[in-house]
Amino acid sequence: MFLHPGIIALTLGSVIVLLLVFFASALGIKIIRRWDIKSSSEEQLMLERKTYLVSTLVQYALLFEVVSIFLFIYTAEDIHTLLAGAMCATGSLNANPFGFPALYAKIAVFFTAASWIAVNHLDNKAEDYPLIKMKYKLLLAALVLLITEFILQFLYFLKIEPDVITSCCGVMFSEKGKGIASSLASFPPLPAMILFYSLFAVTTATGAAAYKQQRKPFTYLLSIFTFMFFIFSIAAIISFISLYFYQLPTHHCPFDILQKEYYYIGYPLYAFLFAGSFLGIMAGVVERFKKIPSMNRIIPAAQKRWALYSIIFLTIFTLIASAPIILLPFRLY
Amino acid sequence: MIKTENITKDFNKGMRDEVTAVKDVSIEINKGDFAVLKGPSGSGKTTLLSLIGCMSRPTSGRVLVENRDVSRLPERFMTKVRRNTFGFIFQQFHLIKGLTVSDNVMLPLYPTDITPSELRKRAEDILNTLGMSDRKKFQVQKLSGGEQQRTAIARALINNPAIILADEPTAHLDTHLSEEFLSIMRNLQQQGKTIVIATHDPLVYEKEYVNLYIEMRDGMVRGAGRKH
Amino acid sequence: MRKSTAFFIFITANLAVMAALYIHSLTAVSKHPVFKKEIKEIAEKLRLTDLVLSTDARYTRHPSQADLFSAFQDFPGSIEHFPTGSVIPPPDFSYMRTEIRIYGN
Amino acid sequence: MAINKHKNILDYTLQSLLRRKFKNTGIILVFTFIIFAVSSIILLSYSLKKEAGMLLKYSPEIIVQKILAGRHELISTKIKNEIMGIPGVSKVEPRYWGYYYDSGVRANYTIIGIGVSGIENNRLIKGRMPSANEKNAAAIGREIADARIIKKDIGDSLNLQNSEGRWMEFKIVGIFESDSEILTADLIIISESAFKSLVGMPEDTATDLAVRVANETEIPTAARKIKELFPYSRPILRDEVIRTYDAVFGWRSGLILAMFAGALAAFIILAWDKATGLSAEEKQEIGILKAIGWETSDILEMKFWEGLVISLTSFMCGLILAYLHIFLLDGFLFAPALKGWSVIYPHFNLAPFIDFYQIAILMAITVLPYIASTIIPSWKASITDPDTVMRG
Repeated sequence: MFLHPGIIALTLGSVIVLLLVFFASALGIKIIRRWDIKSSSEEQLMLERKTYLVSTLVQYALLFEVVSIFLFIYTAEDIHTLLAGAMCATGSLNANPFGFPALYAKIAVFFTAASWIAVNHLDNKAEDYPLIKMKYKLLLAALVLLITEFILQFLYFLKIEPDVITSCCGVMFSEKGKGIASSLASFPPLPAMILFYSLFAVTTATGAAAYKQQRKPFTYLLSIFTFMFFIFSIAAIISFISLYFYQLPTHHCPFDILQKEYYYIGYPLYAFLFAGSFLGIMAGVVERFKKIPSMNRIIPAAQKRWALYSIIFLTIFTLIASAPIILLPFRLY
Repeated sequence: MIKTENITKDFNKGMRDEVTAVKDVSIEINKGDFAVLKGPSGSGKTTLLSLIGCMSRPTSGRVLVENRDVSRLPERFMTKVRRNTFGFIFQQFHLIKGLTVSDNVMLPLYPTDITPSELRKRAEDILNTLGMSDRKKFQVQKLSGGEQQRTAIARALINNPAIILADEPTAHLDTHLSEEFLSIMRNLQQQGKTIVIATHDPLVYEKEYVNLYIEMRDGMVRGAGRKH
Repeated sequence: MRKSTAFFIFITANLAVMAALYIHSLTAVSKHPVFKKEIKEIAEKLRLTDLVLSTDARYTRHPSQADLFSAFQDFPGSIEHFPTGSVIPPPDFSYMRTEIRIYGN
Repeated sequence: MAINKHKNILDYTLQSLLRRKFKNTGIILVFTFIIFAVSSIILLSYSLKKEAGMLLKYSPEIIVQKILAGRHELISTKIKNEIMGIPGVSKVEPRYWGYYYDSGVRANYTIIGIGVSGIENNRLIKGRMPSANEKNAAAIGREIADARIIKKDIGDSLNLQNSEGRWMEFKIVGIFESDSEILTADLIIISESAFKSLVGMPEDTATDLAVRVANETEIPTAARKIKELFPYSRPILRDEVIRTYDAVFGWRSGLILAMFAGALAAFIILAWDKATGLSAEEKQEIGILKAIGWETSDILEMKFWEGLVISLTSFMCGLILAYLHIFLLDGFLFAPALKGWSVIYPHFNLAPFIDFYQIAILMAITVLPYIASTIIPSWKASITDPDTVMRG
């Protein structure tokens, strides 16, 4: 591993977050074992107060995770000059088998921490804290993910060897290559476009339905469709959206749009996609908590809000993604 | 209005220095009452006051505020009840030094979503009725004892509480100021507020408008009586 | 004025200064000699491979050309004494065993 | 969104920070200094790295050195044709260069012998380059011109001692302008033949060979071919040159950062101590707030604002100062450590390359540890029992 400022920053940040969440989880285990809302003992009072600490810790950890995903990609971007054959982040992440898994783990941690905060937010509104035990089990799951992420990231930086020639986006996302990335890249743009926009239409329609009526089929459908939309959007970015941003018929890299040359357009693009998908998915996930008596008014209100923000964010995402298709001169057909 | 059912409060439970501050207390205070908790120091008055005022939770028993059981509420919600229902006046005034009178008065409502202009207006109105309007830009540590107390009263009134709780309010005041304090309280009672004062000052509990006496000793209620 | 407003103004002012510096950086970078075609010509025609950062020793004047893999720069027993030597990194051996390993595909 | 609530709490936080002016200004000053120092290092090394990358893009694709017993040796120019035969190679040119120690000013110069230079009318050269046949003309770097006791100018002469001890006189025909100093500060350019006779270089040899390869992707293959044909050779790729510089500055800034980590750690301990060691007065204040209707999360929010105000103020001030220091005042405090020490000391204006990545890194290594260190103490303060003020 080398003393690169970005690597120092990421490793230091991860260690700090890991320590914080580790501490929070230790408190969480105690809460899972000893929590009794009906008790008025001093111990219960202390546990109650510890929940504040845990939620603060997790909130800070999430904040760092958001920054860390982008910092990680950017660091990969920055070290490509040190690696033979790497032309951008893809190449750097390909430099050893830990690069991409580390990125996926980061995304998983982000979603887990965000859903923890969403559940916590709901739980804090009900006077009997009905979700508390479930919440702290989720925290333990987040800890496991976080440890995985830390190890993968650490191994990735540790095992980077400058003399190993890596394959870059030109190879990985080429239409002739093998593997998932290449098959996505070689997916013909026109059907992909039709699929993408129709999926967007269906998702926003169910979103609007869930906004109007927070009932079972709608919220569940919203969940399923936003999830599908999320996966398919990533595929669409590789398949055709990137082509329009780069104005090149063969450049499929999903990371280059984060660069200065493309006015950092990738950041808002991914931010809206992640936020919109997350809220849409959560709207369905919390459906099952409706059964809890103290939650039956809180959940629909939250679902309504989330469904609304989900459609708004996903619409903004789609607008950003469509802008170059409409506005720029480049044409695939 | 406020009802306690067999409430007990232990401190340091299970440890060697375990203390039972309040034991098996059942009282009832009605709307519009001018109640006095009397008893020597160490009799559990202050603890009872903090239990009634949702500052702490009883070890056992129930506290009902406006027919709502608050004794098992998590802190987050207790605070809400406390902020909406009670105004507190402390023995030591407990004003924050370095802040002006009006800042001190506005403090309880900072964490609510109130606009500063509205908050300022409310504070000025209250300070006006207490005859403190010319002091509002003063820093509190520069005020006299009586003025500090009136600032503390104003602070207790800022959230327009239904119940005012005061802990030994006259302990640091001379007779004249004590009378003045009581007349302010009497006024508030006449406006429909409920007043609860913990004290062992005869000047307070001998007032004719006090209609509920609760006498405490060793954490237990020794006697309670209602006039009128 | 509310203190929070004052604080936001302070932060905005700072951000404005930072934005101004950013603009300064953009213009200064674009005007910088590094982007002039003449300096490119010098680098290209004189076939230069290193920057003049410190001229105290061969391996600090031309780090990319120096035989950093040899144990002693000048003669066996010479003790490292150039201050720059302490901040020049260990050698890059990459060219010595260039094997092609590709992960991913 | 309860915007007023948050602004109210921020108002109170600022008030309470102002009431402890002395202590809080002290913390902000120390933190600002640390951020200033760390940012200066990062900005400086990033900018140098970028400049190196920009400039060295134009250096030859491959340099072929001869290695003898592990040391750099003169290479035979006879192998030129064989290298030309390698597919992809478009040109092979010998380079003649070396060092000259000037005992007068105790400095090392870099001497380059050139054939037909191909540089015409370059605005960065005052005067001209020596032509291929001129025996006694030289173009010199600005710092050499300035290093002599009597400042050299065009038309002056420069005396160099050759390998046999005889003095050779060169007429200065060109001086590099200061804008090019990062490449040319210590250069003496003379003609190829003058170089050979000055250093006494045998016929048919050169310092090394510059190999041009037109197609980017064929560079590694060509280099491997050269290594196969001439096992004693050491081909240096242009990518490697650039990577060397990346690593040099990455390593140096990392090293200095590691040194500053100590200062940062000390500060974090200070922050922790400040946050845990609440004064009795502050503790009572929090008790009062809780008694009059503030909730635990409100106190936490207040503490969050406190951390944000301190770290954001310090961060922005530190960053702005660092920018001014590095790019407008030429980094006078730290440049020696990053640029190196020497007699010939290039003066050049850095190109102020900055981007958001640098700022994000800076935040991650300064603000993040600070905030993290205050979470637990803040929470400890926030759970003060509201009725302590009654019992107190």
